[in-house]
Amino acid sequence: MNIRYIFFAILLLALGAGLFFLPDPKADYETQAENILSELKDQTRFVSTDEVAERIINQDPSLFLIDVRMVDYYEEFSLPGAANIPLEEILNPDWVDYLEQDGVDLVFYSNGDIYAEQAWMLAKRMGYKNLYVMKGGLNHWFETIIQPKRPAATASSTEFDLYEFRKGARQYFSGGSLNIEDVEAESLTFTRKKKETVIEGGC
Amino acid sequence: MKDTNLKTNRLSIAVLIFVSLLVIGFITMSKPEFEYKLTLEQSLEQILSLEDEMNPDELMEIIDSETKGYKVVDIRNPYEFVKGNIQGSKNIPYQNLFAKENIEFFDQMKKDSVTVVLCGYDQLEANGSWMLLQQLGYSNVKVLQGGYGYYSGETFDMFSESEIPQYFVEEPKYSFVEIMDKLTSGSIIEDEKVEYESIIPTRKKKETVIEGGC
Amino acid sequence: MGPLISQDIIASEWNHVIALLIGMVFGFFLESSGFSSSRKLAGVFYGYDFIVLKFFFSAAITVAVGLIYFEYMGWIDLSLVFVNQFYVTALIVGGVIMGLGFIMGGFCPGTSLVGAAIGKIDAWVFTGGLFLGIFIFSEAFPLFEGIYNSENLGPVKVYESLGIPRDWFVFGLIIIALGMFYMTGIIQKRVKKVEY
Amino acid sequence: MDRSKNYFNPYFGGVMVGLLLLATFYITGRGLGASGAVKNTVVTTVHSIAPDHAKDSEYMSKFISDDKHPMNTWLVFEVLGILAGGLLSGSLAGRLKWKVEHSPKISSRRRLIFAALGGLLFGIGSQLGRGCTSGGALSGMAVLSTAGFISMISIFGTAFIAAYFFRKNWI
Repeated sequence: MNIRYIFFAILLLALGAGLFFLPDPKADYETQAENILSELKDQTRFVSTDEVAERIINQDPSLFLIDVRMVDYYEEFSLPGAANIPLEEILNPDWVDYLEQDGVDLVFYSNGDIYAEQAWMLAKRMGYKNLYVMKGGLNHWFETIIQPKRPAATASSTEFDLYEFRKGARQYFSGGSLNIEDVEAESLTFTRKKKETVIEGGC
Repeated sequence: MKDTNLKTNRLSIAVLIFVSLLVIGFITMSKPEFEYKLTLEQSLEQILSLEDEMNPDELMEIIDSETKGYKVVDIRNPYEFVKGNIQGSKNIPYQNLFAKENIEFFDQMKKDSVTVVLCGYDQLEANGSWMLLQQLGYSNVKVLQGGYGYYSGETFDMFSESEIPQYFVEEPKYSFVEIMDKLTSGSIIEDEKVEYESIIPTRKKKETVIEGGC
Repeated sequence: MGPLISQDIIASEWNHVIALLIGMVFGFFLESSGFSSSRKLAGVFYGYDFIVLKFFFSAAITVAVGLIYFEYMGWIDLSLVFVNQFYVTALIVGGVIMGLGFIMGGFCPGTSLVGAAIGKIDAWVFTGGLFLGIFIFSEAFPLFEGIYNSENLGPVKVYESLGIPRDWFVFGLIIIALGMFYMTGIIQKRVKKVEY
Repeated sequence: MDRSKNYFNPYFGGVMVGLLLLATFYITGRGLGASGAVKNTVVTTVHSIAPDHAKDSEYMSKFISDDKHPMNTWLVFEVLGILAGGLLSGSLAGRLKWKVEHSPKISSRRRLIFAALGGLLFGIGSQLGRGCTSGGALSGMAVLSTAGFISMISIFGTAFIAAYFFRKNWI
């Protein structure tokens, strides 16, 4: 046996063992801090409650709401169609399918907007795309959409238009003309998907 | 060996090429300018611990008692900053957070173990900058809950009856379930001001179905 | 950062030149290592010559290890690299047919080409059969269509299918390959030499 | 010693082809292949002889498109390169010679019949399995795809099992 073969075998083993010392390959795809900062600079990550309401009402297929509050809160009340990814669990690989959707805008929301933005920051660093935060969160949702304040009589017509829209939206979300429960009934049962079961081109 | 050349000279050369390729790769590897010191997991743990969030009362005390070892950094734009700011604060608009002199400032603060309190108009405005600095290893950076708005009293609602401090923006201000119930049953007449009752979550059994997914 | 062509870093006019050059080097090493001889190839199944196994695994491991290091060094974006779709049934049935073809014909498409290049008539005939086979397949496609399209699991990676970390898998692969290399030496000594 | 039998150390060839394959992945994002080129040639040939027939054929029509994607003809050039490379290596080592290689126990005729049958099966199998030993198994294993490993195991596994029945052809 040639001594060099033994040397090569050891070298190969060393190269293989070296793989263990490489950091997680995902780390390479992390969005770098400079890039996140420049995303912070333009405020495009925020969407207003009105916009979210409008897109829900229009049943916009490119909207995907993610509730980052704890399960208890989510079960108590959540926006129609929202999935629940508690902030604590955002790094769990089970959620990859939710976070990695091409051409779908993922809107994080929480009661306020801090948790939602924290989820946004982490998901951003993980390299996911099309991420948004619902500004003001559910608290603001209730102040604007569910309990809109009548503008002062002197307010501009745009404000009245907005008020009319919000009243309509309130009607929608409280199940007035359209029964939300019926809409929801068609939807899928909530299952955590494992990555292995990805069917290509599903979404 | 009759048919196959079992000499290893050439093989050595091939292996050498492979190994030197890898070595060259390692030498020329470009490092990002700002390297994350916290992994995603550590970062998540750090934000969930809430340890690095400073509440405004605490800050007020620190400033009143002129406690050493704290520095307030206001990340709003200079215009807002000039209009009103926390006493003794330094203005670093977050757009310039990574400018060389600012990074040097944060380095210096860390070296001197001075606690930096980031403050925006609200907590949200400073949140991103705070998380970035934390992730880059500036563990001495805290964020001011409620931001300048609450601190200065601008966003303080003195009529609020809630017992939860107003700078806890993540607390539900209203009992969502109750309001929705009332709405659905039609007991809220249009434009009527709703009485917000105290927040005792009443658990409503609701089927957890979601729309979307795949 | 690679891959260069799919990111339009190399002008597409160079494609064919590159293809020709890569093919040439591939062909050169296939031929020089003895892949133009069907009896040498078939040796792996009877234990008198193991060039196929040695060549195949040393190449596969070099690339597998190399790609991971390249990815780490930022040279290549593995998400842009083509990963074969896993059509379970089609792959296994196709593999079985190919296996039969291999032991009967003594070549595989790549090696038959280098065999043909140096004038092996059996390699020419094999290549002819190959053309005919592909023609038959496309004519009789409706017959195969069910198998061809069934059970696509997508571009899955083997360590995902096995549910073990990638590094462990590659390390295990290296150990298995080294073990096989060692075994071939022992087997080759015991098996009766075949002159060809 | 006969110069024509002086082959490279297989490990050397393996590592060099490994490096080549790495370069191929780096440049093109996909591995090497051989059967794909043959398929392209078949489709093109049928298409030029009987265009309507090729378009009607459900399988072939998949590979006929008006846009000239670079990868469509890539493999064909690669295969031309393989031929040239093989010729170069063969001429350098003095292996260029018209001959039928077979076991002394069988006739040339039998060898050629089996070669044709083998080619035929390989042709069908490579289309069904979406790649042959170089494109499917080797390149597939290199990127650690499950398909590559399964393909390798089923090709070599079947050949091993069937080897007994064809031993006369080879030993």
